[in-house]
Amino acid sequence: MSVWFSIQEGLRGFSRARMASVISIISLSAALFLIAFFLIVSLNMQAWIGEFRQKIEIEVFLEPYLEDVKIRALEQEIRAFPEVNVVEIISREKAARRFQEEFGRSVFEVLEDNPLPPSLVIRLRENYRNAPAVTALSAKIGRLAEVTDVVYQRELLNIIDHYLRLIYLSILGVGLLLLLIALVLIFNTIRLTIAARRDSITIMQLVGATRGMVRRPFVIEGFLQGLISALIAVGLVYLLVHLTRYFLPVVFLRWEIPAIITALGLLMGMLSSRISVNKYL
Amino acid sequence: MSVWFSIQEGLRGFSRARMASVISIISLSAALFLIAFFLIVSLNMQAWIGEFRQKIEIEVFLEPYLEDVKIRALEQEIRAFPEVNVVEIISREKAARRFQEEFGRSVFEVLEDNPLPPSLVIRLRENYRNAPAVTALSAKIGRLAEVTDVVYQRELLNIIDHYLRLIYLSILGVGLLLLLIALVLIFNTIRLTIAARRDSITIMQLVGATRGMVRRPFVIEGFLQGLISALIAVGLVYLLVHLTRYFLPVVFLRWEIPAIITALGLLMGMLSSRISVNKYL
Amino acid sequence: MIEFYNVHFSISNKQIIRDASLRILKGEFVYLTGISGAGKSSILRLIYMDDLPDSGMIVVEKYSTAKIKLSEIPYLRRKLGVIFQDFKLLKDRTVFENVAFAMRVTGAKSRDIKRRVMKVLAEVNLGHMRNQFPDQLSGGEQQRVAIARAIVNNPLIILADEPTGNLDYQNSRDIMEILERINRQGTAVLMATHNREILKEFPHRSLEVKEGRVIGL
Amino acid sequence: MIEFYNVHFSISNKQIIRDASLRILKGEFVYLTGISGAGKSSILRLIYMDDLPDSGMIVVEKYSTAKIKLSEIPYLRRKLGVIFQDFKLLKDRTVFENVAFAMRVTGAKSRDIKRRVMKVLAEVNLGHMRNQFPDQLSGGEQQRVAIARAIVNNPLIILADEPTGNLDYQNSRDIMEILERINRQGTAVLMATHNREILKEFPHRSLEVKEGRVIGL
Ligand SMILES: Nc1ncnc2c1ncn2[C@@H]1O[C@H](COP(=O)(O)OP(=O)(O)OP(=O)(O)O)[C@@H](O)[C@H]1O
Ligand SMILES: Nc1ncnc2c1ncn2[C@@H]1O[C@H](COP(=O)(O)OP(=O)(O)OP(=O)(O)O)[C@@H](O)[C@H]1O
Ligand SMILES: [Mg+2]
Ligand SMILES: [Mg+2]
Repeated sequence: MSVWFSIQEGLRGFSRARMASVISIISLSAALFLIAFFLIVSLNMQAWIGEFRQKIEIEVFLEPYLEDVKIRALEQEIRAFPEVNVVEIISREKAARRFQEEFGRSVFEVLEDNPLPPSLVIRLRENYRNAPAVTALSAKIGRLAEVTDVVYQRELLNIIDHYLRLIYLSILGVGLLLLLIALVLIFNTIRLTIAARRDSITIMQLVGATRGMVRRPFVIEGFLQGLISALIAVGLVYLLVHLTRYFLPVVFLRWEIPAIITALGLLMGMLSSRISVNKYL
Repeated sequence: MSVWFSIQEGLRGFSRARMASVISIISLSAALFLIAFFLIVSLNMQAWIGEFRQKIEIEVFLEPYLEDVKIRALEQEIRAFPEVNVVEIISREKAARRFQEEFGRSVFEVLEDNPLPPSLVIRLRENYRNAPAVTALSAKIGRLAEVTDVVYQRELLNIIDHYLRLIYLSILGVGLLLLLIALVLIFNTIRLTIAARRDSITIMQLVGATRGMVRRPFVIEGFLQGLISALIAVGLVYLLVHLTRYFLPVVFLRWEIPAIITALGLLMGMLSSRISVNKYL
Repeated sequence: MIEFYNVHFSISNKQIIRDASLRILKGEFVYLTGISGAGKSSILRLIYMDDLPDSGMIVVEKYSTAKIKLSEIPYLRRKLGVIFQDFKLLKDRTVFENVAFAMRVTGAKSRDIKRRVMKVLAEVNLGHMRNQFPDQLSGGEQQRVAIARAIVNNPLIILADEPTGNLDYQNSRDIMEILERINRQGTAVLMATHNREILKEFPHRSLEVKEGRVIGL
Repeated sequence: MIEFYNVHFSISNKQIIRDASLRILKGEFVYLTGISGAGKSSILRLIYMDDLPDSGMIVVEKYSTAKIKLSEIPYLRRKLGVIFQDFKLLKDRTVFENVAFAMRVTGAKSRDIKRRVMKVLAEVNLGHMRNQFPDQLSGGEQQRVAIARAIVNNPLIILADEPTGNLDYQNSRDIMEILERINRQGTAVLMATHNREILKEFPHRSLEVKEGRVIGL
């Protein structure tokens, strides 16, 4: 009985204060969309960073005239390391091609013989794509027989590690900030709409409504506003992702984002209403 | 007389509806801060991209045994090109060092003589750090006597050009989006506070106030709310930049940002109030 | 039914009621008079416990200010029918919904609500206006909605604050007759009024509020 | 001063005034009677041009509904003193500020405003309440604030809608005496009322609103 009363009242209140409801929903949608947008950006950024780290390589230079069989044996050995994902063999011929690209001249222009050594290019498994792991692995490989030198972009790796930490920190900071702003905006909007109805709240109580009877319909109204706003925000997010794909093919969306947005909308709608209406009870 | 009336009324209205004023100011500050925050991020991103483009290089390989005098003459000639900013001479010795870094072996290990040619590394002036300009310049330099090859990272340059355009587009898109969201939120907040006072608006008119007399105090109130919110937002921005500097030394702030934020706050405060109050006049 | 024992009451340091004592019995009809600002509405407010006394005790039916819990106040109010001086209608609800709301909070069934609300609206001559909103009504019509809402629950006690202030002679008489009829059925009525014509035509015991005290006349 | 020529007026398809004609001369004192919902407040609303007639013409002082511009209405209203049935006080302003506001819109000087507002507040016996807010006042006190605001500008015409509905006998007489005194100084008064005691004690010409028409009695 009382539940039905609350639902009825909540639904009616929603359509009664139509202008305020519409304004709230627009504001809530905007705030939720903001959060969804940020989540998408950070998700994609994380993906891009992952892609970028994938490109970390260790180049292992071998004895200049090592036979192919031995090169392949060494490749097998290194491939077995837990840190190693892929090993590519750079034969002496391939090295010559690289020389040409790098220095603008063929090795064979000056020399009959190719002086360049063969090498192995190592790509790492996901957890080892960072400076300390690379350093440790390089040392280990450097101690193998027939390896003359292990080269990796130490400086670049340090820079990447450093900046990526900063980027993660920034994303976290920005995310918390946006969340806070969105929460404040949602709360304030709902509070203003409820403040405008404080006379009604008083009258209801004077006529014999319990605090719960006054409060619950507002909470249900907040729930509805949160729900509708979340749906609008999710719709906008899909639209945005769809449009962005024309420019940036990498943008993607995970099902968690609509879920988070909806949960946040419902929770904030209900909680803001509850807190606001309690001020007048 | 009438101006004084409006100012007095505006100031009083501001302190009269204290709760609503405080809520508006919090929401407006949050929205303005959002825009300021975005402006800072895009400003810094622009700076970072600029730094990045600075690193675009063209490497010009010369005849292997060209004399130093001729190399320097060529350097002078190239430096005089309008596109060129800095020219660095890579002597044959320096090239040998680069070889060692790149291939893990010294050139002198295999050969007595150094087969590597000298080269010039060119950095460009600001307006020429893009793919078409680099291609044109490379062709021009390639036609010079004593130049054997002109090398630049064509692919990288194309990628950079492509992605940077995307990034610029994204920033523009995100910026417009945030601006829109912020405008909607500010407008809605002010509209709700004024809707709560529509009875007063009616009464004032019934008692003989002209539309202007009713409207102007609200506009002044909106102005004040915009001003205070802008000051808070600017304060928060300075605080944020200050704190961020501990992590990211590159973050900087230009005087235009506080100016834009303040102008936007004042304009939106006044305009939103004006539009909202007009609904009840 | 209603008892005041040496009640003192003040708002923001202003002494409004000082040492008031009164007793209204079950089924009584009592007028409350006194000049503007004497404290009539304040006494009614104390009865429906919108305010609580600074000292002294008020007993209304089985509820006493000495030991009532905040959560019990709504149940007290459902036994009262209050006609507020400023009507206190819900602006965003129709006449019907305003009256129905007082019944709905008690948990009455929709069908019963509908029947009963229509009946009391007809009694105050407003059946045809059930779908209007309060600001589409004349002053007297609003007052009659407030009256309908007060009687819709068949309350034990009716507190009527100047219920004929905006009504013409005929409508005032109609309202008085409704109140007297309900009173005859056992409902106590406490009515604050300035209308001397009414006082003369419908004589009942009168209490006067004067300088914060209640004086039997 | 006030003239209605065959005025018709309806709100949301409901005919409220049909073919009403009346004339109130400079310095007259006229009562407007009629049952609740007859259309008294609607006639006053037409005079202060909050609504405009569907057909017919209303002339108030030098303003006519036939050719008044929206921007002129505030200037018409400054020449009227309206006591609204529901008071229409500004809730977020004190008693003093409420009354002063009506003077401030006319561009009066602060010093004059202060002196004059204090004077009219004293006349309605509210001098001591000037710093209270409307919801800290009793019903009758609010009504007296509305009266003070209506007379503060020495208007050419006073439109009083049930101005004694919340007042006791003595306060009602005081208000009537104020209105009569102002009337003697040349101000026309049109007063809607149900109070038959007042009608008898302070006799003036009466108009009755009945079925949307205005009938001289
Ligand atoms: N919230 C408040 N703050 C300060 N004073 C108040 C407040 N509420 C009421 N008062 C004062 O208490 C006194 C009694 O008020 P009350 O409303 O009880 O009078 P009343 O007898 O009903 O008068 P009326 O016949 O005019 O309605 C008045 O002088 C009023 O100004
Ligand atoms: N906005 C509106 N929409 C619909 N009907 C309205 C509106 N305003 C007034 N009415 C109707 O017009 C009629 C006349 O109203 P008015 O306020 O003029 O009556 P009145 O003579 O002042 O009555 P009272 O003595 O009760 O104040 C009433 O029946 C009322 O319901
Ligand atoms: Mg009272
Ligand atoms: Mg009326």
